[in-house]
Amino acid sequence: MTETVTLARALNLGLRRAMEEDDKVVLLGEDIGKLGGVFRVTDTLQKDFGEHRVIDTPLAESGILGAAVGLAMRGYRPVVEIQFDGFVYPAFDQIVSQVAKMHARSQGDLLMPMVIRIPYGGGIGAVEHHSESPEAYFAHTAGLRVVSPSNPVDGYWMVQQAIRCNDPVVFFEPKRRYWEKAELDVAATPDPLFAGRVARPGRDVTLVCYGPMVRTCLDAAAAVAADGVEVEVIDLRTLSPLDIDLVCGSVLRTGRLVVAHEASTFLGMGAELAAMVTERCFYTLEAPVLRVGGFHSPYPPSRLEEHYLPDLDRVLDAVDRSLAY
Amino acid sequence: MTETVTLARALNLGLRRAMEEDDKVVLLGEDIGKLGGVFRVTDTLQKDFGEHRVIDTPLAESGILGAAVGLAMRGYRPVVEIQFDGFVYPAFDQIVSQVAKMHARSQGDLLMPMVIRIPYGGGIGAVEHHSESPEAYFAHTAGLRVVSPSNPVDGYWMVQQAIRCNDPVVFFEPKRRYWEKAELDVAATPDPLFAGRVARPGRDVTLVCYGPMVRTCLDAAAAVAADGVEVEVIDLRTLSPLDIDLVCGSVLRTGRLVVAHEASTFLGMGAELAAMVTERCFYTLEAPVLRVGGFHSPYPPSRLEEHYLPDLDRVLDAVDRSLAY
Amino acid sequence: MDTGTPGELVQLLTPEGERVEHPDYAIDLSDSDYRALYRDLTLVRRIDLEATALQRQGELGLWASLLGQEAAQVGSGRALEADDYAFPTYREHGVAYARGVDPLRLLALFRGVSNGGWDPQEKNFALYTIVIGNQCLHAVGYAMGMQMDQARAHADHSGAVIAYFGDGASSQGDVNEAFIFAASFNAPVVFFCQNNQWAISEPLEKQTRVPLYRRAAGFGFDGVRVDGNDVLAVHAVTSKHLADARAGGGPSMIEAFTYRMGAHTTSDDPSRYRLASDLEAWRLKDPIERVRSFLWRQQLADQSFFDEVDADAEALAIGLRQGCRALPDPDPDLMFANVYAEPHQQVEEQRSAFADYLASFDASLDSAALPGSAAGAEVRS
Amino acid sequence: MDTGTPGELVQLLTPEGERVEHPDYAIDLSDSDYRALYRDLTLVRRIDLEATALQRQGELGLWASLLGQEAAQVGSGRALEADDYAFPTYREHGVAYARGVDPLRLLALFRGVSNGGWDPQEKNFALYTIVIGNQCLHAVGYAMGMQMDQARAHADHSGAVIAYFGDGASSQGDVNEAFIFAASFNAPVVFFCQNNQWAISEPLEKQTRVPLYRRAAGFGFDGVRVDGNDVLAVHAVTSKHLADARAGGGPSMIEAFTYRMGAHTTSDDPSRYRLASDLEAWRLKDPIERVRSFLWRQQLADQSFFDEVDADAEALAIGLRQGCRALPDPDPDLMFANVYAEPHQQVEEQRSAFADYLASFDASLDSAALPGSAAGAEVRS
Ligand SMILES: Cc1ncc(C[n+]2csc(CCOP(=O)(O)OP(=O)(O)O)c2C)c(N)n1
Ligand SMILES: Cc1ncc(C[n+]2csc(CCOP(=O)(O)OP(=O)(O)O)c2C)c(N)n1
Ligand SMILES: [Mg+2]
Ligand SMILES: [Mg+2]
Repeated sequence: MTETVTLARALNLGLRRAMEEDDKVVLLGEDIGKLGGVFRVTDTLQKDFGEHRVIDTPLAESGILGAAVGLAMRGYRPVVEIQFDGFVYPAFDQIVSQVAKMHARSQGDLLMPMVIRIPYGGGIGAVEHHSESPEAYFAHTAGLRVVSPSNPVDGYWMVQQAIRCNDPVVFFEPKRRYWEKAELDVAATPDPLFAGRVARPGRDVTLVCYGPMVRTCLDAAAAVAADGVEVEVIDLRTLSPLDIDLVCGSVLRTGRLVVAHEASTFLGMGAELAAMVTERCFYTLEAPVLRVGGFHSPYPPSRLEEHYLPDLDRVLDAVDRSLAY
Repeated sequence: MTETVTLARALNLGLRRAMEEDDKVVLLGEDIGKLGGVFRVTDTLQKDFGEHRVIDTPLAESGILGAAVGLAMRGYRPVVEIQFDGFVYPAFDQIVSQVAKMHARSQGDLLMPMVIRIPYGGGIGAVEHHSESPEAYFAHTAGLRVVSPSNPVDGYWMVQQAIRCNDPVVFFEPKRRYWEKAELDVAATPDPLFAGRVARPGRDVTLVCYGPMVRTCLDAAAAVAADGVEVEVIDLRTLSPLDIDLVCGSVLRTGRLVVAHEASTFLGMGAELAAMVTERCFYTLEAPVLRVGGFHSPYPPSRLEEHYLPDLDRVLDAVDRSLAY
Repeated sequence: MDTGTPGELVQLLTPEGERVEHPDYAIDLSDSDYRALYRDLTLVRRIDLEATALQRQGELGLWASLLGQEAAQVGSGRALEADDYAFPTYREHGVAYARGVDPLRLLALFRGVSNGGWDPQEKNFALYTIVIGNQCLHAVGYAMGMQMDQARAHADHSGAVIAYFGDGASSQGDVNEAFIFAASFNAPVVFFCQNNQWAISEPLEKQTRVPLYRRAAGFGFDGVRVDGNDVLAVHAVTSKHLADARAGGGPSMIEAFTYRMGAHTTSDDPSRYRLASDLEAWRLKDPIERVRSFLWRQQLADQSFFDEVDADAEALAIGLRQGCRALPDPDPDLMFANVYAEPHQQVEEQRSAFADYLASFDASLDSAALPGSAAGAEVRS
Repeated sequence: MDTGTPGELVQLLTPEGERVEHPDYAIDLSDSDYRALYRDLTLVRRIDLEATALQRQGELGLWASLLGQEAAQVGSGRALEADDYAFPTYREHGVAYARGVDPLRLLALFRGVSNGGWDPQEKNFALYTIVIGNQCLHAVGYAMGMQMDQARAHADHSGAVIAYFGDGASSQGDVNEAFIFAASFNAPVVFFCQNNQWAISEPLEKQTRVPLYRRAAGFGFDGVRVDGNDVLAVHAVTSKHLADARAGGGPSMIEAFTYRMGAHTTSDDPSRYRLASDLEAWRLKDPIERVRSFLWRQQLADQSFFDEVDADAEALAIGLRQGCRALPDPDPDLMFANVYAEPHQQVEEQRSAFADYLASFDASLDSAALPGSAAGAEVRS
């Protein structure tokens, strides 16, 4: 019943199942057909579902998103692949002005059941524009939902749930985790899409993360466990909506919160979490919410990315600082 | 020496002076020539400086910003007008991928001394896409500077300072304040561009705001002064960089902070301020940082905007809640 | 600038109301069809004038007048079949009318009581799109969907889509990407450009130095320029191109050469950028007058017909006026109601917090203390 | 799909190395010019091969090979004058070479030691642009600036700009907006499209169903298709269009019809989407072979010349290899150094905090505890 799969493969299997279950699901993107996408997430799907359901488009992201809006109006459920994080910006206008607003402006008459898949984050030694973490732009945008799986099992289920969701979902795939493996049981019952999860329980400090940073944070928690420090790691899974009750529930027990993400901390998800949690747990917090994240600088050339990306040491540095309060 | 001017007129005078002082300053935008812009901020400038310095462009925002990048490389200082906040998104790619990164990726060889003027915010009864507050998108973007004047005097000076700045500056003009008046002394010495200002001193609670909300917050502070509540109003003026020392200095005195802006609070400037200030003033804060702002919804039809926009009552509600801790 | 030659312009009815023939485009309309078009044109103009008046009276925040473009809109709108779908800009009141959208619904957006106003799926007429160019891509996507449906149903025909845009819009990346997608997928879409010579204050030559319809050839499909003030020509040309699209002929582009007789919107002041006298030449090409002359000349209508149409127009205007004034302000809860189709925790929290906040005013002793009112502020302190 | 006719293709040197004439484009090159072009082509190919090898050896993270496109790049690059400015994509190594940019600098981006690599203003060669299409607008803006400078100086000539882009890029909004701006301002820019028939895995017909050069006419300027594997034709055509642009003739477009002989980049696996046999026809059109034949036939060069060029190529490759291996990793402080030209409080705070953080490791007893190293993590706990 279970199979060992990489995240890329899990997403592929999830897409396949979603396409089997609903023939209104169509995939659009650059190089997603014969090539199967530059990360092979759509591998074999065009062969099996045909060119009308796995559509290689002209090289224009605004065009892809705009066409997806029209397809959604015609009753399809478009799943769009943006080749890399840095190439979503040409489509920003269509996403922010049209995709996000269509349901509201039509007073509920139109649905935009669309998934925008974006491989994101750094750590793969790529050239510029291939390692960005633009999630805050989308989470700040009302009308969009934003989620990010951190592991193959979540990848498999979340992509299907996102496709079934009647709202547009920006689906951030942690590209440096595409090749990580896990056991997948396709007969299991998945967690709900718009909920976070305690990835590792602990009593001393809450460590919130998502996507590519979950592995790093779990490693960090494991590293300090021997010292007797119990870090509770929360995998957010969903950034909009934000499962703030889960986070606050944890913080009410630990009294401390560290948030880690690759994106620049300045106006990043950590800022919102700090603001919300501090408001809700003001008398419980024994330390200010500390943030570990990217610097306020463009993603550096890859030979510097190990410095830019929050690693185990930087996460633990923040954990230490939190505990020192 | 002094003249009573509206914000729109002050900006016009500021642009004029910048153009007189440096003939590399060129203006680009839609309808900025004969029409003088839909808000008349560039009124008479084309007549006086010619079509080569005040350039009506084809209707394409990415085109405008992309061309401005090339002009900057050629040694010009382009000042771009985006007609309304909601129309900057087609240019988002050029701004985020090119304008913001050019200096860094050229390792300092290229300058991008560009000003992107954007009338923003609501309150003028406009149709959709004409009342947005997209400042967080830009403030989150490393490589951009983001400022917003709240009054005619700042408008006059800040636009000139922004033009002189060697970095790209996104210049948010509070459109519902375009017609507010003040005395302008063009011989005065302006405050530095990248600094906030205490707009009204007070001891009990710090109220941080910028752009269109400054007037509202000053009114709110005046309204409760009779009750003996002293609100210190800080006009941020600059969102990136953020004059955090000014804010923290105030909070260290008041122990309380409320942040108000029109933009959605979810991942808005208030989130960053809450996170930063809580980290720096953890033992001083007597209440969590409270945020008043737009809801997590698209800007509503104008007949509802008075509910959407944080008004004096909603600001004071937050002030009360802060004081109640 | 190459402004094109008269020979490039498809015309079937001269400004003087004379029927002329064109080798490529014929019309097949009955006498009552001709009268119906005249009626449409007149009613549409009346709706537009009424809306402008309502804006002046403060009932609307804004209005974008179609004055001068009635033929382009009625001619193309009436060429659509029920299964076709139209994607308008913000000025296609005549197309909306032709699609059967209640004109009152059009006012909702401009009055500020809605960001939409009608159910797009009901009459296959999309919401107005204000961000220039965006809708052209939606149109192509929709057309791709029609094509997929057709393939799945093994049908030999599909519906067709019409995408409206302006001369200014032709400069937007989205519009050009729409051309590319349409050509690449051979989508059943007609790009209908109303070249009214102005994009707010910018004259056509800022956007192009050759006639816009020629853009099509470079993208691999047909383009044609039609006299946009000639409802017969517009109808004939649009009908043919839609039929081609439905039959699998792929995309094409129509440039309706017309003129924006009024201001860009009620907020605009054209005296700053164009001479009133520029309008003279175009006044002689009025889209309604020529049909009237034609009907007279050909004795297809008599005075009683014209009187009746005028009376209908007046009645429509009165209904519109009354309906507009009665349009209620939306409930504040609308801000939260349709942000998402499924519940979203942050929205729901804000929604209930705001409801509580509003309720706190109701509960207060002084019921004048309503949020948003200056009175409220004073009472409060 | 209309793939165009042979007559539409400007060619001056056949694949067999035979000189042919073209009514519109002549060449005016000396014998040593011919030899120099051969040398350029050979050296550029050698640079490219060496970079591919360096990537395989792990010295580069990625390489985008120009294999097959040498003539398009050398021919156009050598047509540029010193005052002209070139805006490349990420594949214009041959143009970079022609501009005098040290090939080693090109490797910096692909090795991951810089997001740039050279000072664009030094050789009037902009940084590589990875976001498809963006650079075409920069090119137009730069050309507008040249035009303004010219007007201010009352000069009768300006420099010209060349904007490189691919067949895939022709679908991007930015590229089409660049056409529009260039036409609107009559900017001195030559749009140079290297149609190598592929955008990663997508064949040309995904992007267009007519020859790309025809796109130009619809925007109001000239377009021409040239045999992109014919260095003489490319040189002649580009020289003429650049000269026109400098003299005030405005924009034009050149489609260099060529073929991407290698993978899209070293990360790509073309076997997934095209047959190896597809390359056969294009191998016969090799851009270098035909010049070699021509030089032989015309007795413009002898074996010693070819040997010498090969030796030069080899020496260049060796230098490149050594230089690449010696390229140092940048200092972490580079992350903060050029985010802004003037100090920015948040960056400065992060900069010093990070310096302190790094220093804390130096100060620690165990010097193996370096951040980013797994060892550091273990030692730490
Ligand atoms: C992306 C974008 N930029 C700017 C505007 C502001 N704007 C509204 S209408 C208009 C001119 C449109 O001209 P055209 O396409 O010719 O249509 P017309 O108004 O003449 O019908 C402009 C610039 C906008 N709505 N959207
Ligand atoms: C905006 C954007 N979208 C997607 C990509 C990913 N990508 C890199 S190269 C490429 C194909 C480009 O094809 P073409 O323009 O023909 O140039 P070529 O690579 O053939 O030289 C794509 C899709 C990108 N770099 N930028
Ligand atoms: Mg127009
Ligand atoms: Mg290509």
